[in-house]
Amino acid sequence: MQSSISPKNHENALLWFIKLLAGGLIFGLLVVHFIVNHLIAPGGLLTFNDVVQYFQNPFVLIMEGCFLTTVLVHALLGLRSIALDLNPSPKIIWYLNRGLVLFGSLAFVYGIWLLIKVSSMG
Amino acid sequence: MIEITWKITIRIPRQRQDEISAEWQDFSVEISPDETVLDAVEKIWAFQDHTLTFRHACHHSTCGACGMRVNGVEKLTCITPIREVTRNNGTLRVEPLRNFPVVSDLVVDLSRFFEDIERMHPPQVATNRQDNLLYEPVADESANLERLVDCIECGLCVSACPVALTDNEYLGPASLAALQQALAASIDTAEIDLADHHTGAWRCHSAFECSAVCPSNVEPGYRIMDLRKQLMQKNFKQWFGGKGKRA
Amino acid sequence: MSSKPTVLIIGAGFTGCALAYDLTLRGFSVTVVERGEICSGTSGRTHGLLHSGGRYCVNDEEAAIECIEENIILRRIARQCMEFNLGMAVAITQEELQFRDNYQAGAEKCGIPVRWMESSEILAREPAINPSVLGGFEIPDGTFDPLRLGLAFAASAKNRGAVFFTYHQVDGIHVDGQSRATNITVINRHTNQRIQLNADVIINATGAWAGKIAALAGVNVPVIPTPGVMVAFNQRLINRPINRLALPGDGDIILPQRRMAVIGTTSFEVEDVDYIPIDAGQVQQMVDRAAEMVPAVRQAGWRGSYMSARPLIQSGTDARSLSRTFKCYDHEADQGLKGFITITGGKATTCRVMAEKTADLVSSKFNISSQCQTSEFVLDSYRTFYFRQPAL
Amino acid sequence: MKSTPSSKNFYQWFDPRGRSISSWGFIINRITALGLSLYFILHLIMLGQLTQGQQAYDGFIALVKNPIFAVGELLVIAAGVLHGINGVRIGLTSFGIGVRYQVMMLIFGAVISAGIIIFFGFRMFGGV
Repeated sequence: MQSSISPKNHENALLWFIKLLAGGLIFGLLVVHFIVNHLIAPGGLLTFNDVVQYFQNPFVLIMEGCFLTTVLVHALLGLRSIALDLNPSPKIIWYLNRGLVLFGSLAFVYGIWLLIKVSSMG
Repeated sequence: MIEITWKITIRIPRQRQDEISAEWQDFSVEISPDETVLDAVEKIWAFQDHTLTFRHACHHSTCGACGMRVNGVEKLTCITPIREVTRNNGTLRVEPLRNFPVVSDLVVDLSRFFEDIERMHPPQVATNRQDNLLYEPVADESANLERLVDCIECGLCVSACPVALTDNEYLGPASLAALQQALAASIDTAEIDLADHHTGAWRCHSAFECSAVCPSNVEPGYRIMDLRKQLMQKNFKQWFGGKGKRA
Repeated sequence: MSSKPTVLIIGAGFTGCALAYDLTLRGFSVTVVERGEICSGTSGRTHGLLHSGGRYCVNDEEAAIECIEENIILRRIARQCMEFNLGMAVAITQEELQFRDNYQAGAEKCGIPVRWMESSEILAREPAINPSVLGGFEIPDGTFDPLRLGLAFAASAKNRGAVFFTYHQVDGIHVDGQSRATNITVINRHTNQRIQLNADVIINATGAWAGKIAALAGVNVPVIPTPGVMVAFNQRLINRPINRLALPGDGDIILPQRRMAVIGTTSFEVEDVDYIPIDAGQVQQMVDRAAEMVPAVRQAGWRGSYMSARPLIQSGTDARSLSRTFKCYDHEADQGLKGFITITGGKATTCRVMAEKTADLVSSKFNISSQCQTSEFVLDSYRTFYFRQPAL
Repeated sequence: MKSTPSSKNFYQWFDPRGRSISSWGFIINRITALGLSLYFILHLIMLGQLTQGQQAYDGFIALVKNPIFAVGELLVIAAGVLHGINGVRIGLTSFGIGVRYQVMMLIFGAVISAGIIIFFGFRMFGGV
């Protein structure tokens, strides 16, 4: 019976709020991202030189960095939520949490490294 | 008055308690299109096959016992006229509710469901004002009179919920709506923390199927969203309110 | 006796559930068998009027007194399944208005608190009532939820040790050489397996089906199923039960339940009660009659029509009459069959006292002098009936 | 028993038979969530080509200029728009805003999404 022992909680208002907030930020950033990447650049995609040029602007760097972060947070929290719908065992949730944090950290470091690397190629 | 009779085929998955899978059985029924799906099922039991099991009691949508899936949609069969779900010479699939263990034929095991609702301490009787949804107006002369609460605990919402399909631990729409109802009626023993959990209000993914199938104006989806709002308010107070009240 | 005497109750309607609770409290070991769900026969399909006795106070004083006494008890012990906003008995015609003094006298005699209201007060409280209403009494009527009333009694019995076998159809009743009913065979309808249950006494609480079950034991119970039709509308037109200020008749009551209004009822006789078709003519007649009280029923959307088969006892039988409103047959006394009792008749409002009287009879057979305690405690939550473990 | 909740039922999330219009919000949100997550990973990997120098990247870009990839890209845009606009609806209802009008919001959102997707479709393929 569920009533006797309440299982450990794995989701709360803070996580939900972060997901929502990240989602909202992505919405705003995406509009800028779209405008810059698809409407300003002819043909829809940038050439290598254009990309490097584009990343010289520090504002763009910050924006793309924020975009990377919010998308990562939103996507990983969202995937975690879908995983929780499958009623995984506490053990699997333990691995899931660490796996997602690890993947998120790696992707973040990789993304930031990419940003810096590309901007330094100019 | 001319009595119209339709001839319809009713397909029911038959399953004994110890069997793992069900076998479809077809019944040919002659029935007036104004009679209900429950009437048809009862007719099968009375005249064709006395071994058919199904739950029913009040036959007018106040007890919630006769919830079934009719052509894949959750219906309270006592208020579902035949003409709404099929046509003359048509076929009707009548199945037990999803997301509950089947005991036999159309009977499902609701013990867990009732245990979870009871934990929420919902009122069984409330004033018209407390029982109505927030947006529903209530006439002054009847606002403080009482009525049996809307939820008839039929389980249709749980059967329709996509999250309940996969997550056995999810409290489900009926329990969460019961908690919201308990809070609305200011029941002391109602704990909002039960919803602040991965098995609670955060597990809902807004498919609003519960509200779509609810036969009794409970709108569980609306009530779950209201719980979320309350949880957000409570947490915002704790995060930013400084002296946020601790429960 | 060292071990508890065992009682087997057939039928889990109001009577069976209330009796199971009463006997369990008195220390019997109780088993209940029911072929369907709790209250899936007549009990579940009642209109749900918690009688104040007002309907009977003029022509059946005894029934009225029983109703008001039980009304007060049930309001205390089964509050969980009741809407209680008081009810009304309204006069629409001059003839009904002239019934006023008779009604008041009857009510006073039976101890039913009533209060006369002018039409303005009635309409202020219940705006849906026919504006040409001439006046009426406020009476302590209420509405209950049929299934949940039965479940609350069943839950309270189960939590104290009674065993319920729902979906178990009685297949045979065995009578031994000393003409004593000793055991029954039932078919578990979930598994199709047959089991045998023994008991010191077997009680037939099957209401309109009592004649059929009694026949299995070879005794005769003269019960005629007398169905009535009821119609539910999907609008809570009124907040209190509204009766006609007259002797009981067809279509003379409209009562609220959740977001619905239910009108009742008619009366006719049938032989087979497993399936009773609904007569469209009767429904129309009843709606017409109810519309005299609350005209808006004509515009309200239909939600459901249903039949409920009351057990009517043929008059002129020599059954032991515990009360004129219900009958309890001790078949040892009337037909020489020991260990077999039939309880039938009555109405939902009086189910507790029916159980009390029957339990008194059972206790006397075992020389147990125990007091009925069912009016003392509030019933357990009806939901606990479905719990996997007793909720105590 | 057969119909007890089980993670094996996950494919039924995406079965719209018998379900109401609101379920399309759930189904589309879930599919686009998974699709966008996959795209996000691919996108990061693809951008890694930038570090390989101009030739590698421009060669890669020439490859993805192929119309098949353009269709894929339009799908990503469509997914992003649907997920984003429905996300606004879910975000609002989570604060108790407009829950009564969630169906209307869903339809309204779908119309706007369709408009944006068609706009991008024309933009990408209209000129070719």
